[in-house]
Amino acid sequence: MTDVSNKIREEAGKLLEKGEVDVIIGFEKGSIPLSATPCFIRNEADIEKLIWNEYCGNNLSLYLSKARGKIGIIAKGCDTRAIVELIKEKQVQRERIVIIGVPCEGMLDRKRIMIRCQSRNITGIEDQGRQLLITGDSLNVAVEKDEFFYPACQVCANRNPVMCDVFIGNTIEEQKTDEFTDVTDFNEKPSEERWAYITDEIDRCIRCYACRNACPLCYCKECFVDATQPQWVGKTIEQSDTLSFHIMRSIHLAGRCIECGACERACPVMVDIRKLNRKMSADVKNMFGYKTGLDIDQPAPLSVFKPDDSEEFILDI
Amino acid sequence: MSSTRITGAVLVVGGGIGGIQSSLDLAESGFKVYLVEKSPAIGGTMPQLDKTFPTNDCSMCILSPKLVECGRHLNIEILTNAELKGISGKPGNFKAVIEQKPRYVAMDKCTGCGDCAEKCPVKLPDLFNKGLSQRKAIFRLFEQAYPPTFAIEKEACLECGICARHCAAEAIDFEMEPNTLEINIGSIILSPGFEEFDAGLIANYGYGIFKNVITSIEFERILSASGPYQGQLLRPSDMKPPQRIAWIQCVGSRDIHKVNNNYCSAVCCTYAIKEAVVAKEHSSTDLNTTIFYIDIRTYGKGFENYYERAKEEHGVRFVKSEIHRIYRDENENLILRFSENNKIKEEEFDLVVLSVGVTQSEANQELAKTLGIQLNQHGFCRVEDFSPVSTSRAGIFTAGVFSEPKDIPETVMAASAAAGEASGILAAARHTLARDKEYPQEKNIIGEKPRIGIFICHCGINIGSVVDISAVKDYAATLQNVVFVEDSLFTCSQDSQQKIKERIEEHNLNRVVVAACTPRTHEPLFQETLRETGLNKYLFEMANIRDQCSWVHQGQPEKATEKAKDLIRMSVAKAKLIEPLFQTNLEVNHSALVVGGGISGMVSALTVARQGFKVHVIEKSSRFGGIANNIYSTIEGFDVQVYLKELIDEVSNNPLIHLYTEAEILDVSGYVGNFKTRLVIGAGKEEKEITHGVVVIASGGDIYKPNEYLYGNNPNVFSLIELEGEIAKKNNLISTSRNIVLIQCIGSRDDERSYCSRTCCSKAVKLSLELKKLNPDVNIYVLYRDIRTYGFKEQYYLEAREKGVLFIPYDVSDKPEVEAISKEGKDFIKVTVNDLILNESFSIDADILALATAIIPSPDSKKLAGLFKVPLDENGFFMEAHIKLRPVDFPTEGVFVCGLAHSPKLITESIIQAKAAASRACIILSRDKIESGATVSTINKDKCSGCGMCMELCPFIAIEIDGEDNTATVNEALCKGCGVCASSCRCGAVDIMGFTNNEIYSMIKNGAFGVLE
Amino acid sequence: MDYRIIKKSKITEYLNNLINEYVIFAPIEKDDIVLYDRIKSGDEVILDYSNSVNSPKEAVIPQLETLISCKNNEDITCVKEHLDEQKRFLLFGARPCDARSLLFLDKVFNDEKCRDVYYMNRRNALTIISLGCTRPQETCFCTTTGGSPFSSEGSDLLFVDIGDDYIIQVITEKGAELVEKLDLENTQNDELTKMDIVINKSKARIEPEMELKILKDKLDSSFEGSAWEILTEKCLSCGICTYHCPTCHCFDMIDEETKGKVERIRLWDSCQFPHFTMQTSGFNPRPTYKERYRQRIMHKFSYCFDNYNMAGCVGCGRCVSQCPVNLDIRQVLTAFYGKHEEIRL
Amino acid sequence: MGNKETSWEPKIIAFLCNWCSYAGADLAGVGRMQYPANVRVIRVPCSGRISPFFILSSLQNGADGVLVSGCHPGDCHYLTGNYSARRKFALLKSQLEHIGIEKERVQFTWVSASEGGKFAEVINRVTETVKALGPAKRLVKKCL
Repeated sequence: MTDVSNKIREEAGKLLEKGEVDVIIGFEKGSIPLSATPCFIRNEADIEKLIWNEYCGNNLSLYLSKARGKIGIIAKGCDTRAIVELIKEKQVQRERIVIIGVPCEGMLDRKRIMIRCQSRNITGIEDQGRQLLITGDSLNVAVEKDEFFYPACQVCANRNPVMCDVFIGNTIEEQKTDEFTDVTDFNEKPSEERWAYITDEIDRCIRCYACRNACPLCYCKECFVDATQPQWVGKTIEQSDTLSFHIMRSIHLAGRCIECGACERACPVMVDIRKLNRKMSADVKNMFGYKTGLDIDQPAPLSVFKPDDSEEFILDI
Repeated sequence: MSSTRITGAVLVVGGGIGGIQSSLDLAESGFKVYLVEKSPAIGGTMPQLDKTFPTNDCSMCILSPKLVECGRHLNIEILTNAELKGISGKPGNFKAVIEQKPRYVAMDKCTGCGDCAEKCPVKLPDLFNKGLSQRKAIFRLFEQAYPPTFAIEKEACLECGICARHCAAEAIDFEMEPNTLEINIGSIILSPGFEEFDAGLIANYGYGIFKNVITSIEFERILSASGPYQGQLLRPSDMKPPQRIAWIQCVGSRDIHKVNNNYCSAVCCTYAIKEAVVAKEHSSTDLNTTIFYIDIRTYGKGFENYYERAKEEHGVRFVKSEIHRIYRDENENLILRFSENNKIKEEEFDLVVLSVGVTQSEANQELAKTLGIQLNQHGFCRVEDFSPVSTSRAGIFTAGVFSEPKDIPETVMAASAAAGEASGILAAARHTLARDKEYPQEKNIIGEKPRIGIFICHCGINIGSVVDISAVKDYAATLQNVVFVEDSLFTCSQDSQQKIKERIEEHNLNRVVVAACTPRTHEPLFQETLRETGLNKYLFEMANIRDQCSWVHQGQPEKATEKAKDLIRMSVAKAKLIEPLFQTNLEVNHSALVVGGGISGMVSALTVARQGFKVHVIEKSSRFGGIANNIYSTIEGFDVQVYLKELIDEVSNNPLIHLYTEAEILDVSGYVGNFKTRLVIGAGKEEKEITHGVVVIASGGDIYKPNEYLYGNNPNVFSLIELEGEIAKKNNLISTSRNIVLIQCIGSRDDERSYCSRTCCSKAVKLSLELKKLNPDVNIYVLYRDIRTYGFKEQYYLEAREKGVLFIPYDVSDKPEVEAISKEGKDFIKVTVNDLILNESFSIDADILALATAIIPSPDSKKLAGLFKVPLDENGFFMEAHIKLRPVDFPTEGVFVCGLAHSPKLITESIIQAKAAASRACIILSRDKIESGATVSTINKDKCSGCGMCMELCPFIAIEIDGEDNTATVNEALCKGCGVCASSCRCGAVDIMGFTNNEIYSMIKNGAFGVLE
Repeated sequence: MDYRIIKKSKITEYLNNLINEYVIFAPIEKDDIVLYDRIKSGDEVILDYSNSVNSPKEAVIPQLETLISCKNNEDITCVKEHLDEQKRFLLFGARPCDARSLLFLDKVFNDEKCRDVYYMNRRNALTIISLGCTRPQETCFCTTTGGSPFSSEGSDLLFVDIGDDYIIQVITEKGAELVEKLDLENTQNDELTKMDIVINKSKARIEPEMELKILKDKLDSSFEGSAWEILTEKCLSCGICTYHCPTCHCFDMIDEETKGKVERIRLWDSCQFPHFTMQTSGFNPRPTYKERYRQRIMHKFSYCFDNYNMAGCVGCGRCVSQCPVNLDIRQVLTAFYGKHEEIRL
Repeated sequence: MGNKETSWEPKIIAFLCNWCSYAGADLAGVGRMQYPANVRVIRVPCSGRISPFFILSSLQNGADGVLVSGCHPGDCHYLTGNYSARRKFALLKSQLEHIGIEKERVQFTWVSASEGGKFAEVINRVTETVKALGPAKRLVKKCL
């Protein structure tokens, strides 16, 4: 990790020095244990702030459409997939960004580790490779990393950047986890059970919109949920409204969601938002043979059609 | 010629698709049109068809908007039940006498409700359904007929008066008299259509005696959802679903033995395939469908694929065998005897469909006599190869099947071409007789609180007898913003319209809701009324409480009443939100750009120039003429080179035509009415910018260069087109040859190019005849898969066989093989072929081998498609907007296509299409301004994030992403208002005027719950 | 002060005794996370927790509340109270910071000039039992904002964990009433000593980071500074910090029509949302993240002093621990306070 | 209430494209084909105009069923509107089913201008299945 951090600093420094970019978007150390936080480096003097570790979960591509000037961005596999989609959707100009790609073996889920630590004060973290030894206030636990990678990371099939200008580290082996068995398993449950699960999750939602705002592909100037003419979805936290928001968001992300899991990471009440998005990803793959964020030249599945697309769902009389 | 001496009106005879197309084209380009139709409604044959090949489009669905458009056109006067009885005068100034039989139903009163027919006691065979069902003496030809009014068949009518008593609109008038009209016109277009061959003439088939032997058109009616059996596949004898259906091809066509018809009817092969495929779709079991044929002639665009799919995917069986007689058993099943794989077989079928050909009726021949125009030997209107829509009498043109058997798109093309020819001679009188209606100044109601008036129609007893109108009225009055509610017996009647106008004034209404029948037929009428009061016509909304309520819930009056209330509440909810909409006017540049200087391009250019517009023709090579430079005669014997020279001279000397050779397009910008094209011209690469209003793409095609059959490696192997050149050059080799072999379908109908190149069979026949003429002793072998000499070209095939040309069928899986050999110091090409009929292999030592090489898309097509934003089909030819009804248009307005760029075709066909494309283009050029639609897409730039989804999905390429602020912009001139953009915009930035999200949302909110809850 | 003692093992039983009389809000564990919620039984409650994800403000200002309703042409009904009027409210197990937050909310909703009846109905019926913090978290900064881990401000009763028992400090009349009702034992001296040790140990762990009055001055003078832009660059403009903040109380009012019935609904809103200040004309005085985040800080640490003479923050640390991008309010404040390195453009 | 239960009639919102399905519905009327009175039709230019919002909103606002009908593939008046709509519909239907909305509540079909009989049959079938499901409970907005 230190190697990677150093290499990032080196490359970022070069880019800034040569004036190839105006800003580097990367991570710096977080203010609380088990965290890293996005940072924007404009001066070479600040380069040392840049770090790389297993808490760099945020999808930084989110900041691309907002930031001005030429941008250097530290990007994981999922982040680069988001960049591919953003370029395709004309939100980011390829020539305006320099992608510093970093392979990623998964990011650790701070919230779940904190739960494991009963949210106690942490005074020491010892990284033992596969394990974290965490000590603190009446606290002494060993955390198996494998169990605490984010759910999205556990099924990630693009741990290496799909597109980059500078590659840092070594290519790592990809996981063979692209089968959507989670979706299939869920679909096999009876409808009542699915409804119960989804509503149980959704009922926790407080509509803080962190999921939307953390999503790199949710860049609309005005989200449908904020619109009033018409107000398709009510603003209340009544189940119907909340659920409609999440359904529509998943529909809007269909064929665009790059499965980074930013939505779920941002959610303060840990709603299983990906349950909806994964379904769309599975459908888009199965119905239209499309996987997001891999190829700038491949048209989005909902912007094209084939005359012989599946008609299975059409009522046939 | 001064314009006062030319009459700016055209008479179109025949209200089929051809007549409709001619009428619309002419009326749209500023001429008055009289459309004379002998039956009570326009539509012709298309309404009788179930589906259309090769896309299986619903025939009625695609026709119906044209019927309405034609019916409502201010400058088209439809004369039904009418016949042309005589003409006098000369081109530009004819006088026509028309006899109109009475309808006995007043068209201005009849509302089309159908009460009369329900009560009429007289039943007679419904000829529209070919007698497979019955109708009444007072009738409407078919449900979607235009005019939608009823008519009485006087011969069958008892004059009992029951209908008159039940007609609440008092439209029935037994006293009506025949009417003779005299009209002044400048030109005439004849598209009287055809008559199906009378299958009864072939006694061996038992048609008319065997109940289960039917004609193809009868079968169409059986398949049709609105047909006699409501679309159920049943056979007439026992009304049971057939399991085995046979089609017999060439009934009345290609037959000089049983009947004297030596032409091919051109459409029957493909329609039989269509019927077999559709029948299979209709059948719940695995239907056995067998087509007995001589040659399968699927030569049209997309047809060969269709044929292959029918065989491979749908399992339609094809048997190459003539059927001489049909036998019937006691169960009314039918037994056919035929040969398959060289064995004589007998097979039983439940139903036999006779693929009847097209012929010309006595009436049509009579018409020709009346007008003094010549017919050809087949009884069809005589036309010549290079003037294929002109009759023998100047000023009279023809379209459709009157001149040769044709399918729908060919008919439509010919119709547009004929319209173009008529416009050409009447150009000086354009806009002299066509009218524009004047309306009062529109009131500005923006910002006003909605004041909604509701008019509820009883439609005689059609609505009132089911829906409790007074309850609905009371309810409607309670709705917010409703200031006035009134009911009337017929809201659509003349006096009701007057009343609506008065109410609008009295109550200062600024929105009108009519609860009556369907907006599809009546919205324009009410909108017109609104306009006459100075209200914007879009401040109107309709609740369909008849077609979709009272008529379909007759036994449930309470529920129907409840539904009517809901529908009105929904309409009012929308009406509250609707705003006036405006059309934008765009200036039109009155010149055309023609891409391609072959025959198609030059004919297009001339047609445009004859109508008085400037044309720029760009040709990439240094010479005009295109592929035709290598063609010497047509199969009919007309000299192509002479024609070509005349054409080039005419084009070169026309002051309105500007020619550019060695020209290449750099880029194209703009849209319909206002294109800008940058070129580099000539060897000097001079840059030039052309502004133009329309584009005709006539970029031609190319000839396939085979890698097979020693082509290019042996001096005695030619393509057909090269052979034609050698004949013209009088090459010694030709006159000294003893054996000449022609192999058909080289590079066509194979895995790489699945289409048929259409022209090669005719060319092979033509060349064979020429070779035989040069040397009657030469042996000519034509190795073929199907001989596709469709239409009148069939007679030359017959002639070639009579002259001893040997036609040897081969199977595509067992292609002929060739080998260069030397015998006795002479070089030969040894051709070995397995004759499919004799099932034996033999070899020919040929002096000359000629290959019927495919016609392939021009290599420039792809670039042009990108420049003009128009699509190519899977084979690389340009893809028209609609394969049936818009054969020269593109989805992108203002761009047209013709000739080989569109698909392989003969010169005559290219000429028709070129004239058609030019004629369609002139509709735009004839206007000073283009009115864009009002119900178009609109972008809220504040919300748009410029992702481009709408742009990618727009079928009309009407949306672009503005580079500067990365937001979408709609070109209203191109937008058709489908709404694909609006439904796909995640940001909610796109909306469709007249169908806004807000309007639909409020309808949903008001429709999702009921009054009684 | 009156002190009582209660065995930890008895808590469930006591709560169950109260459940018919009170609507009880308490920390419970739901799908792994700790939330304040209405309980149905005493055994749902967990007391060994650091702090809940949400704040207990929902007991007095529910996220969604119908104010008035009417149907078709009927008269308007004023819906003042949704819960059974017989019942009283009990907030059990709140942290002292959260208890203190209610004093702040009172200033907003119990203003003489404009008293919110919906709020007051609940507030008057509410008894607060808080639970002192023996183990403050690294995100806690209550001492900076004027509180402490064992502050009794705002509580009716304060529980202090001394091992197997809780010492109960009886703070108010309401508290005393409840203590009487439960008939709790008095404390021994050694138990009180134990309590003092616990309290002091805990207090030592959170040192105040700055002087709020000085902070206010510094903030007031930096309103236009470019620092805001830099500090908020990573902000997502989501509503987590405000929705889970115990003192954030902004709301929106909307009229909802469902099947012909119209309701006026009050629901939480967040100053972080772009539409919060969007005007009908389309003009938005706080168009970007910068202005919105600045508003949040200025409101809590400057305007609240002007209006209520107290900070609009109790230092619970929820916004720190839950922020998806780790935008730490403490770092922002210290940046302005001047302790941090200069903010660089 | 009990009395109402037995006489309960579902409310179905139907979105019909102007050129085919709306015309098909009219044709069913011309042919006096009888079908249940549960459907409230909203006319749209093309099935391509139908946003997933329309469907979701219908369910939220209390429709017990939603029917969407357009031109048969290939027949679209706007050339390709129904093709692009088809992909959207496939995903929406699949998602609704996934989260546990009864799949029969939202139906998609193609009805041409000449298929009056099919339109009537579609309405019969949809009304019947929705009736069998009972009143919609999931996703319906409740009065607070």
